[in-house]
Amino acid sequence: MKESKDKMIQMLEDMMVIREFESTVQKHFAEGEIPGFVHLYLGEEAVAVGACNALEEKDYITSTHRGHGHLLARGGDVNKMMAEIFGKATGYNKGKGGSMHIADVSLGILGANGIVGAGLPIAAGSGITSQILDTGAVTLCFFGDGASNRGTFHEAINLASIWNLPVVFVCENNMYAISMPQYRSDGRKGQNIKDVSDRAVAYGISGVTVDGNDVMAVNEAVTEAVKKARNGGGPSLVECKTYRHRGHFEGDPTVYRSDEELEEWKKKDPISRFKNLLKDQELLDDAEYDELKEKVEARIKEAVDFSQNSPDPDPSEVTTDVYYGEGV
Amino acid sequence: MKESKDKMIQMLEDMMVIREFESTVQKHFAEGEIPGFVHLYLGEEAVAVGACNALEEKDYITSTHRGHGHLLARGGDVNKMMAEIFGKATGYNKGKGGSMHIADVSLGILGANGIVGAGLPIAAGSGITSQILDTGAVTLCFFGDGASNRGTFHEAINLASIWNLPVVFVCENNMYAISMPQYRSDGRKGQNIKDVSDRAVAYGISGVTVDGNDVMAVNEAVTEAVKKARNGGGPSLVECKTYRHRGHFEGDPTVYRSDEELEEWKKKDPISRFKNLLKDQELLDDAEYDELKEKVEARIKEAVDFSQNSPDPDPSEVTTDVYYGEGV
Amino acid sequence: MSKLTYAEALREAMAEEMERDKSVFIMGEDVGVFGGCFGVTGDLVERFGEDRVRDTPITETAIVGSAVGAAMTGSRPIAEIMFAGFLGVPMDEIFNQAAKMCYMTGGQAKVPMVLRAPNGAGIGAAAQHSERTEAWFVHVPGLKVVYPSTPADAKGLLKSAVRDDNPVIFFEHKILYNHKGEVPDDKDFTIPLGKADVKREGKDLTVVATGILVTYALEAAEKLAEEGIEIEVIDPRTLVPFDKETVLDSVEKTGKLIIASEETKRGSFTSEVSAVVAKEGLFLLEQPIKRICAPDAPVPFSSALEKVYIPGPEKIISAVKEMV
Amino acid sequence: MSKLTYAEALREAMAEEMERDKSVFIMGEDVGVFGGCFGVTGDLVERFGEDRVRDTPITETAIVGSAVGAAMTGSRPIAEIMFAGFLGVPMDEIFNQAAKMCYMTGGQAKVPMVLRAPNGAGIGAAAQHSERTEAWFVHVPGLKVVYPSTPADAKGLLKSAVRDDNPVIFFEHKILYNHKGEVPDDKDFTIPLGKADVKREGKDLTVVATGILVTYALEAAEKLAEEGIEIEVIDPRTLVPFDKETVLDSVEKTGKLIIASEETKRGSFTSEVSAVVAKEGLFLLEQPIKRICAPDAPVPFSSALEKVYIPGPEKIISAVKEMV
Ligand SMILES: Cc1ncc(C[n+]2csc(CCOP(=O)(O)OP(=O)(O)O)c2C)c(N)n1
Ligand SMILES: Cc1ncc(C[n+]2csc(CCOP(=O)(O)OP(=O)(O)O)c2C)c(N)n1
Ligand SMILES: [Mg+2]
Ligand SMILES: [Mg+2]
Repeated sequence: MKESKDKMIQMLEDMMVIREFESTVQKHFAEGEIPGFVHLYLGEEAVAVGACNALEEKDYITSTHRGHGHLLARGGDVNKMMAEIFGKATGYNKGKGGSMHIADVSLGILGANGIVGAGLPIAAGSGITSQILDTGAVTLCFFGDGASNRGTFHEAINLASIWNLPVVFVCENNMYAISMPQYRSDGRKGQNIKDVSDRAVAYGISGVTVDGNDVMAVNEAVTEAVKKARNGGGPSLVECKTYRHRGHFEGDPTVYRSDEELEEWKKKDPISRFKNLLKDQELLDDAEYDELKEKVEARIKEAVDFSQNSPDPDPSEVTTDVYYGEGV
Repeated sequence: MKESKDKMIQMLEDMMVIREFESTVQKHFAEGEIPGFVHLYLGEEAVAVGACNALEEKDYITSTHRGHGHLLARGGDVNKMMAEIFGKATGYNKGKGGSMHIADVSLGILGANGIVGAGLPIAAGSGITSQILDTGAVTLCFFGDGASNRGTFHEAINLASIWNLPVVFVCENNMYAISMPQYRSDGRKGQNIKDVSDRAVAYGISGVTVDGNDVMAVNEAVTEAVKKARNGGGPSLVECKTYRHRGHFEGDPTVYRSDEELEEWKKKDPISRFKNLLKDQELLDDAEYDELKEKVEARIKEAVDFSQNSPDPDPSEVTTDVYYGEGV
Repeated sequence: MSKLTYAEALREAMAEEMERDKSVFIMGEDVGVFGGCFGVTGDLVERFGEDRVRDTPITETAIVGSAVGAAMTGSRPIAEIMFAGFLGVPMDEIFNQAAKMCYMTGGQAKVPMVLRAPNGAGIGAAAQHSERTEAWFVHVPGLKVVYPSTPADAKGLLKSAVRDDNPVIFFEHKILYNHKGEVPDDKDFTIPLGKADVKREGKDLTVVATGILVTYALEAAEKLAEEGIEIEVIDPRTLVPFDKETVLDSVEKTGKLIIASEETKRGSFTSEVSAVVAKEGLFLLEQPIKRICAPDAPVPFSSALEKVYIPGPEKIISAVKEMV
Repeated sequence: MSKLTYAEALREAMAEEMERDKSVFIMGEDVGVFGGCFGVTGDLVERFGEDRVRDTPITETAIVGSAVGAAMTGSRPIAEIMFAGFLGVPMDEIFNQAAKMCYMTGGQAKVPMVLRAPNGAGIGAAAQHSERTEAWFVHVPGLKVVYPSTPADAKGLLKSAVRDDNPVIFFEHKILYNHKGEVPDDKDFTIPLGKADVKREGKDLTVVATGILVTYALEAAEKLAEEGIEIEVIDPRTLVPFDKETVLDSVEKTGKLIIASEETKRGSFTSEVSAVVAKEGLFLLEQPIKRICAPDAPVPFSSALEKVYIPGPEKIISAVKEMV
């Protein structure tokens, strides 16, 4: 019980870190301090946190263009993350990657990825290493509903299935791929099925759909899938239904969805829901929550200070790291 | 009844033409008269014939590397086909395409294709034209069990489904992709499901599996699917289980399969089965069959003569037809 | 004439061609209600409906493959690939299907399709969203490759591309989308594929530039003119077919050649132009051919690095000064 | 030394590396019991088991994508793509994943993988099964590109490729598979990537050739020697990194350069070599650089046409005679 309480508080904090981190990025992007595209994870925090908390240290994840949440849930250093997003030399990727490519490879993160659906075959490959070198590691692969329409989805899951690879495919179904609805009974849609998890049948693996705004539900489903994978039971597909509070990227006017729809989903906000649950179960009181919130805010503020005070990368860095070992 | 008898005899003859054509190609390939790769359709005749006989003149097909049977079933000219396979100027493709690319575009054949799985998106595109120009044409897409593991399968069928395109996807499941079994309970396999048609679920379309060595069963299933597509009912997946009598290509020693397996399948030979059925139903007698056989043999023999007596393409042809209209 | 942005000019080209020919249609990701990732398709879905302006799922392979099938059966698809850096995804469909279908069928099949792709760096979009992939397609027989640098060229070339009976890969530079210029209103205004344009005349040195580098070369030319150096700026506009005569004529006059593009240098389009001149114009050259390109590295994210990465006007200016 | 075919030499390289390092494994279509479409993997599945010699479905995208993931996590995959003409299928995985992962992560990630691909025409396999796609990869920073022309080079270069910490695209020419040659038995015999080999010395003219064209150039050299013409034949062996010094040294000596490859000419590797020499060796040249390539057309099926299409020894001989 103690353990489970600690874990639950930890998951709440993890979600709050993502929320604060992303809101802060949003602000600094609007102020013109951050170049390029940023895809925020606001509203989807329960997925990354529920899923990553099912992993062990030796495990791997593949991330996406909407990857800040994954890295944070996996324990990424907020200073190095923020600095990377600001394009600074002190960032995780020395400023060369930015928001879409931010990764800490030492935490088992096999890249965030600007190419939708690219992570799925990479995750399968990580599973091959587990098998060949008998490491016991499981790989968790995040991807969106939109990604599930790409050939890489099909090929990677098929390969994972026939080789029984220890990979858990986690679909973050946030209902849209930019402006394209995942499913609707009529009109434009990315696919003609309500649940992405229905596709598991095509590969002879198990597939489930869970409430992606319920961190415990996500954690439970992924924990089970990870266990199965680790015990030689092969891959699974876990679909988490969720919603992004912001546009596809910052600057998206979201003409393709209604305010009502957004409001409905905001009522299902994963953080307030979980906070209320913890309060109902008397695992957390208001004072504790406020303390947590302050702590999180201070951490992210510090990350911004760190980033703003960090130097730009040296121009010579343009041509290092093209080949491995060159940048050292 | 008369009509159905004529149609059945026609389908028998179509199958016999393929059998004779392919056996003849086999012989001349062995004799070194034909360069490159040839993938024979021997044993699979019922699929092409059953399926193509469900089409109208304005319809389209996409073919594969194992495409001679499709073109013959669609009414291809045996002289021009054989000449193409011999690499002669009088061939369908002026000798530029050969066995893997042989096509009669005027018969609605959108290319045979050396790239496995490439035909599926092309078929979807043909379906788009039907919709945009309101032509009423249906497109029938042949592909193998091996092709169903490619991303093109996934993407094309998904697209056809969401747009309700008039396309019938016909999977020729001949149990192998070169040496890779489509499914086995253990060991190497291309996919972890027994029936390729199970994948229809992933796209919200209907999928059926039929005996691909039973020409009537194929014809019935495809006829129904074509009708549905033509009436705005969208795409379907029809899997036809069959077997190739020869190796993957001529020269393949087929180390990956047993003689017993081949013998079992030869007992289910689509032509003798159908011939016996017609005889049982007293729609055909031995004399009629022998006459048919002679006629078919004479036609193919003539095609060989035509090819052998045809000239090689002129060297200048190397650089024509790179762009449309240039080769005229 | 109207003053239009490059993006507007492209949109008008599509609208006019769709009005003219009902077999022309558009497909791509978010080209409908979203108006395209860079706003190029804009309101076309309102003007032509969802049947002719088709939003696809994330399915580049099927976009291009189905464009081939549509083109073979009598349509004229204009497909958008959201970023030129994603062209690796449908590479097989471009290379083995679109480009070869005519040849493989002995001239029977025609594949009139256009593939539009936003090219280039400069918006902080990092390595996968800033690519310039034109060199791959220059190497693929059967394709035509177009790359306009002004609004008028954008319109005239896109209209020609739509009317062409062959597959055309049509590159657009992201930074150019907001550039404005005079564009003819004539619905039959087209620019033939295969005709270079001398964007500025000069006698001292020839600069052959593509895409955004045309703009940079013209900026450089302005500055250099102040110092009395007159460079000639040639925009091939179509990389295939390539108008080598215009280039050779210019080199004959100037004796000095710089080839400039935003591509990574090794194996780029600039290599091809260089090779052509080293064969057919060697004795016209007074100096080695200089190529100004991005370094052989992926595009870095940080603005500080991206600025160094992109071959801007200053690089052209200093290269010219070294040579004249 | 043993007398081995090119295919056998490749197989021995893989076997030795797999024995040396248990993180090395093979995957591809029909590489197991079938022994590979061209017999290169042969009996390796019997020697190393199905876990390390993995038959895949038809899934080039997942082959390359999973090779990237395997390489990033401590394996050293050798993946086979059955024909170099299929490399368009996994192009995105090569271009946006394998090649850029190290750079995008700021040097954190390493991707030690080899992609083997049978290249070239000459077996009547028509347009889609006879491709030569090396130029695409020459243009992609982050990749190394290797192309041996002899059994010994095949072995030594493949072993280096497996040991390299970067993604390597390894081209093999189908016609060379049965060529025999002396191959060192030493398990530590390797050939460094980035070092050209002068296959024949000569003073009259330099021929830089790749793949099967090295063989054709050497045949041409024999014949020309009978007439007293001595050509120098250089095989770069690795297209990236490219050993330009060896080429420039030779051109300094001969003053004449032919670049020969089986590629379609426009935008090929020969363009790049030409551009490098037109920049760094212009004043060494007594004559325009000549490129001998296939025409800018897909590969025709008919043997009568294919023979005309392929740039054989006769084309080299007549080009040399025009120049000396
Ligand atoms: C192969 C590819 N195609 C298109 C894009 C452009 N793009 C970036 S994100 C995105 C939508 C992704 O949708 P989904 O997978 O559902 O993830 P979400 O953004 O909803 O988290 C698209 C189309 C891309 N990056 N890669
Ligand atoms: C993309 C691609 N990968 C690999 C090949 C090589 N290849 C040709 S046929 C074939 C097997 C095809 O299997 P299937 O789809 O079942 O058709 P079948 O040969 O059994 O009729 C393979 C792997 C190819 N031509 N294209
Ligand atoms: Mg989504
Ligand atoms: Mg098969």
